[in-house]
Amino acid sequence: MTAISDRQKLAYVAAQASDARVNLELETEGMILNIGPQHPATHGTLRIVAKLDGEQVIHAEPMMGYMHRGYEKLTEVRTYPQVTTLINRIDWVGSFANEVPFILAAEQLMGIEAPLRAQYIRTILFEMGRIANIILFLGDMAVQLGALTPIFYAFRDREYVLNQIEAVTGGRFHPNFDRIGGVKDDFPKGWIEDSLSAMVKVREFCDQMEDLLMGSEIFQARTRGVGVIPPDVAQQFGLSGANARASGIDWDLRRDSNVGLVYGDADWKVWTHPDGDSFARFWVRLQETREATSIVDQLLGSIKGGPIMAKVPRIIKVPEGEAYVATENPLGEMGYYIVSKGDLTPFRVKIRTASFNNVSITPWLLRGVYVPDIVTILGSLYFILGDIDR
Amino acid sequence: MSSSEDTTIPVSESPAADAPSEPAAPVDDLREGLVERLTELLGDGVVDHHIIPGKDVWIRVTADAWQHTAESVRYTLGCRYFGFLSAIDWMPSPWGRGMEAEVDTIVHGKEAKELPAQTTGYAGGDTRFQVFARVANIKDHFGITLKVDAGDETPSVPTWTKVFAGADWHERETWEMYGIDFVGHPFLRHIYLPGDFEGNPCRKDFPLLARFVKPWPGIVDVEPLPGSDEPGSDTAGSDEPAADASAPEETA
Amino acid sequence: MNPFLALDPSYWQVTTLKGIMALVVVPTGAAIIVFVFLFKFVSFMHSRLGPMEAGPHGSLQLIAEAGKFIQKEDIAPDAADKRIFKLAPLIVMASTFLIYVVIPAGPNAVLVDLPTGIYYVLAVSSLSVIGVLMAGWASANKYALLGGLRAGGQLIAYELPMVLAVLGVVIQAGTLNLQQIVLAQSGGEIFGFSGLGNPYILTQFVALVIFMITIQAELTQTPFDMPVAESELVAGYQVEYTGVRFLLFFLAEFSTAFGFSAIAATLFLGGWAVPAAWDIPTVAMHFAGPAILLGKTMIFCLFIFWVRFSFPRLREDQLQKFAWKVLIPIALANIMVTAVLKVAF
Amino acid sequence: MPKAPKMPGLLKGLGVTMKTAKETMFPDGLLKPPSPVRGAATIQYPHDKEAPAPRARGVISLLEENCTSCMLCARECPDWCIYIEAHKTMAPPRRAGGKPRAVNALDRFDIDYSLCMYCGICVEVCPFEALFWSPEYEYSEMRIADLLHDKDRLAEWFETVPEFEPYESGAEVKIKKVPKKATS
Repeated sequence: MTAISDRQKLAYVAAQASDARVNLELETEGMILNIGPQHPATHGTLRIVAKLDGEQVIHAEPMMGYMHRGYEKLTEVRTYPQVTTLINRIDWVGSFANEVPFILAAEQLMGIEAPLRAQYIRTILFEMGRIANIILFLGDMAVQLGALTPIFYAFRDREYVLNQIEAVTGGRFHPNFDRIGGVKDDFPKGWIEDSLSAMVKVREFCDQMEDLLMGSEIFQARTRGVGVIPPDVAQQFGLSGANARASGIDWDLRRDSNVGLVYGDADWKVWTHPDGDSFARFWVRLQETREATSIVDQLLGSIKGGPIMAKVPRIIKVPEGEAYVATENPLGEMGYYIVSKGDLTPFRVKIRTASFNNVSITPWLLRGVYVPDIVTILGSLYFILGDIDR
Repeated sequence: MSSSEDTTIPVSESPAADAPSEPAAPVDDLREGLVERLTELLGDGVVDHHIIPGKDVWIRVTADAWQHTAESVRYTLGCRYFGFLSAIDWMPSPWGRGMEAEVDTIVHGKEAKELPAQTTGYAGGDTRFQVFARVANIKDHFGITLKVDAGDETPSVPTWTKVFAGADWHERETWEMYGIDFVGHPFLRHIYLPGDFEGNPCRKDFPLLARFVKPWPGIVDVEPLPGSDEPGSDTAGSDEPAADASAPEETA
Repeated sequence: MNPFLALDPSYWQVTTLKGIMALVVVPTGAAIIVFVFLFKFVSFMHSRLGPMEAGPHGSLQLIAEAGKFIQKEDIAPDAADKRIFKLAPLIVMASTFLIYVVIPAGPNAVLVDLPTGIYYVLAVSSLSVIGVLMAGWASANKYALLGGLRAGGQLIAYELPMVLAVLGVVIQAGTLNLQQIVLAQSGGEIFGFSGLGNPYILTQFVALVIFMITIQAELTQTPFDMPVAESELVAGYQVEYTGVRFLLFFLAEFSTAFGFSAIAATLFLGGWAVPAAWDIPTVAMHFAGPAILLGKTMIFCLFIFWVRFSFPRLREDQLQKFAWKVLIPIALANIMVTAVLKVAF
Repeated sequence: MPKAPKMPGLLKGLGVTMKTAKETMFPDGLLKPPSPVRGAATIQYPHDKEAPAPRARGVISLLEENCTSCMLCARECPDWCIYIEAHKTMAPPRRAGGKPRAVNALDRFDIDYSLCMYCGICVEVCPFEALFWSPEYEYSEMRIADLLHDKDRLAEWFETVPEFEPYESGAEVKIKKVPKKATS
């Protein structure tokens, strides 16, 4: 850990020094570089205002809100079943995972539990959403670093997973499949077999990524030691998911939280990496994708027959109360804090998205790095704009 | 290559995996202990608390003790993980779901509903605005929701940024959406909205314009059969679907 | 200049012919590699098909692209230094044309047979730096400026190892003239065996690797494409260009790639010639030479694009370190070893 | 279990891309003639079309005779994109000798696909099986106003509605039937 903090200190000192250089010695102002909102590195419309000394960043401040849709307000005028279709759009590449914590929170308030088969289906689709999401990250990270090929492989192999999600939910990106008390429908015939072969494809993709990208010395030169987040800082900023685990924080809500998903029935492990740099974040995510395929395989093998809906009233009114349920989404901890007044609609929904917290560390993290490292760090933090802006 | 073996824990041995399977005991020692410990540290600062055994705990503190609370939970209770910080406007919405809009009242002659009285949730509350935050202890696997009353007209609470650096953006968002001032925050400025935006959109009395620009299409205005004097149906969205195909509005 | 097939053209005829040749060869070279590699081969590496609609298997796509660029409005930013902004792509293009002047494609098929041919090539190829810097500065855009400065630093840093790598070949051949270097390889022998001639890829493999790395950098291709890095600087110094001027940059990039591959083929694979021991009559070589050169050039082009689409990009400081701390020492060592062996044998 | 990561270097990366190029160009092996059209993962869209899954939510189709204009779909729609107008009329009795029934005749049933979020709530809440999902997806328009499909257009889609699929073993859900006429 000493190496990390030394490096961080050096980066900080360098940033201070270049600031002083610009302001005092040269009596100039430094160059303000607007990265975004229309910039290929920002996966959407994030804008980063960076003050530069040459290529070194003195200060960087993300500006967002270009895609703010006001979900917290919109949910207050929608009934519970209508909310799920809305919150699909928060993290749009792993969207089934968005529905689950909301539904679980509502179920917790109503005091009902989904049948076991529904929980299995939820968990399987949850992990498939994770795979589809992280595959995109693996390819996208390469594009940020200038390698074009991996993103094509990512889109090619993500298709296998998306096809499976579409075959069962009817939607590729916005499943709207989770219901209070269960799931909407059961698997169609032959789906389990197709999914198993899709998982094989995903594992092949992971191998390809390892050979093509992670093993590449250039990739390592670009990512190792770049954007180091010490564990304590990560916790202060509320980093979650793979970003926290890459800093050596052994914290995974799939294992550590008591929500109604059946991760306990599969044999898997939580991957962590002690380095906390961009490479570690990439590494952890790659391992997680493999782990997720293994979870899907095991759950598909052990799923039992049964009903998929618990008994719920036709008109869903959630009793008065408050509940916070968070799950380990592809991007990190996503939680819904629901305040209900016993109406058809929630009284207040606080949406705790992973990316918002993950990106809030950037002003701290981008001090003293070079311009190309901004792209590396943002890529490795992996945010989805809809997840920041909600 | 860094090792992954030494840092991972198999699922089956995880202490938290067993926690939910325990029957929800009426007394939750862990969370009772937390409240007790915090009361010791803050004294009168802790106003109220609510515990759902085995699941969650809500603690309400006074605004004066808010910053001290952050320090206590972080350094003493080990909640080093900052979840989120936000606020609630407890005022009942005067607009509802935007369906009982003018159109309905004009067409059907209904009177505007009277607003229910303002109520608050777990751990109580005295003012219209309440700031709440969630922190977690990731070693012992528990989370705490902390609440503080912020006031009615010009709500303000002390900032948390000195304790949790990550609270910066959350406080900016809360300030912008609810107009709650965070005393001591380094620079409260707009985070999502344009810099010249006026108003606090998440307050309940801020209208959601999308619901006013067009009438709700769910209003039943089937022309009655000539000769029948059946009145028009009402517009509540909570109707049970008609069981008989021939007369859907009888129950509507 | 020897008469070609017993003709005796006058000076102006020859000059006109050469001019036309240059105007035809440069865009054709770019077109060939853009279609074969950028459109098709790279698509196959991505398991897709590339353009398929224009012409059979998309072979006329390039004409459509060129037509598209020509139709577009020629925009210069308001704050730009307009004269320099408009001049910059022409300078880059000129540098490309000048490279082609000395590349021999047959016993007589060379535009100007300079006695210091390779020296000339290395000199004119750095002209493009000026064009790039002009483009970067005159665009009045911060991204373009950063890109231009990066390009300047990078092209200068890689000029040196390139020269040093070529020196190994020059020492072994004993001449700076490209035609003589070709003949030296074709007539050479390896330990008394002359069936393959002596392509310098065998003896100067280290120099070849360094040369290929440096032309990758010189052409600003991945992993050294920081000046145009699309994910950081959007398109670097090209960011403000549209229409024909962008097309010129595009054309210059790929015809330079083609030109440099041809030079690499000339220096390391024996150029247009086949081993002298095969006894092909010179008349046949007049026709076969360009084809052989094209074939060898394509091998190097393949490598350029293969590497370009397989690797991520380095950072600017890492690139400079790599040039000064790795490539130059190795190139110097290569020269010393070559010189010692040259004297010894 | 996943393998421990290995460090193969740049050459391995070159190998991956070249292998993919080979597989794309020669899907049958190097000795057979190249056939990139089959080797590529992509398809040439307007010429070949990928068949979406039968459950795919492409477009909503309306079976008009089942609709009683009960407005449930319009009310449950999260973004208010279904417009229904109806009038009362007398229908002939179900059985001979019965009383004529008062029914709702549909005047207007429009779905504005420029607003629709494809959530499927309307299909789900319909108590009379009048709405169905069809996997058709080719109905983009040059003008946004043309995305408002009226009831005739929606009824046309009904032809494309596939039968519901059978379920995987272990499922206890009943397979529904699409009420297609025997003639169609």
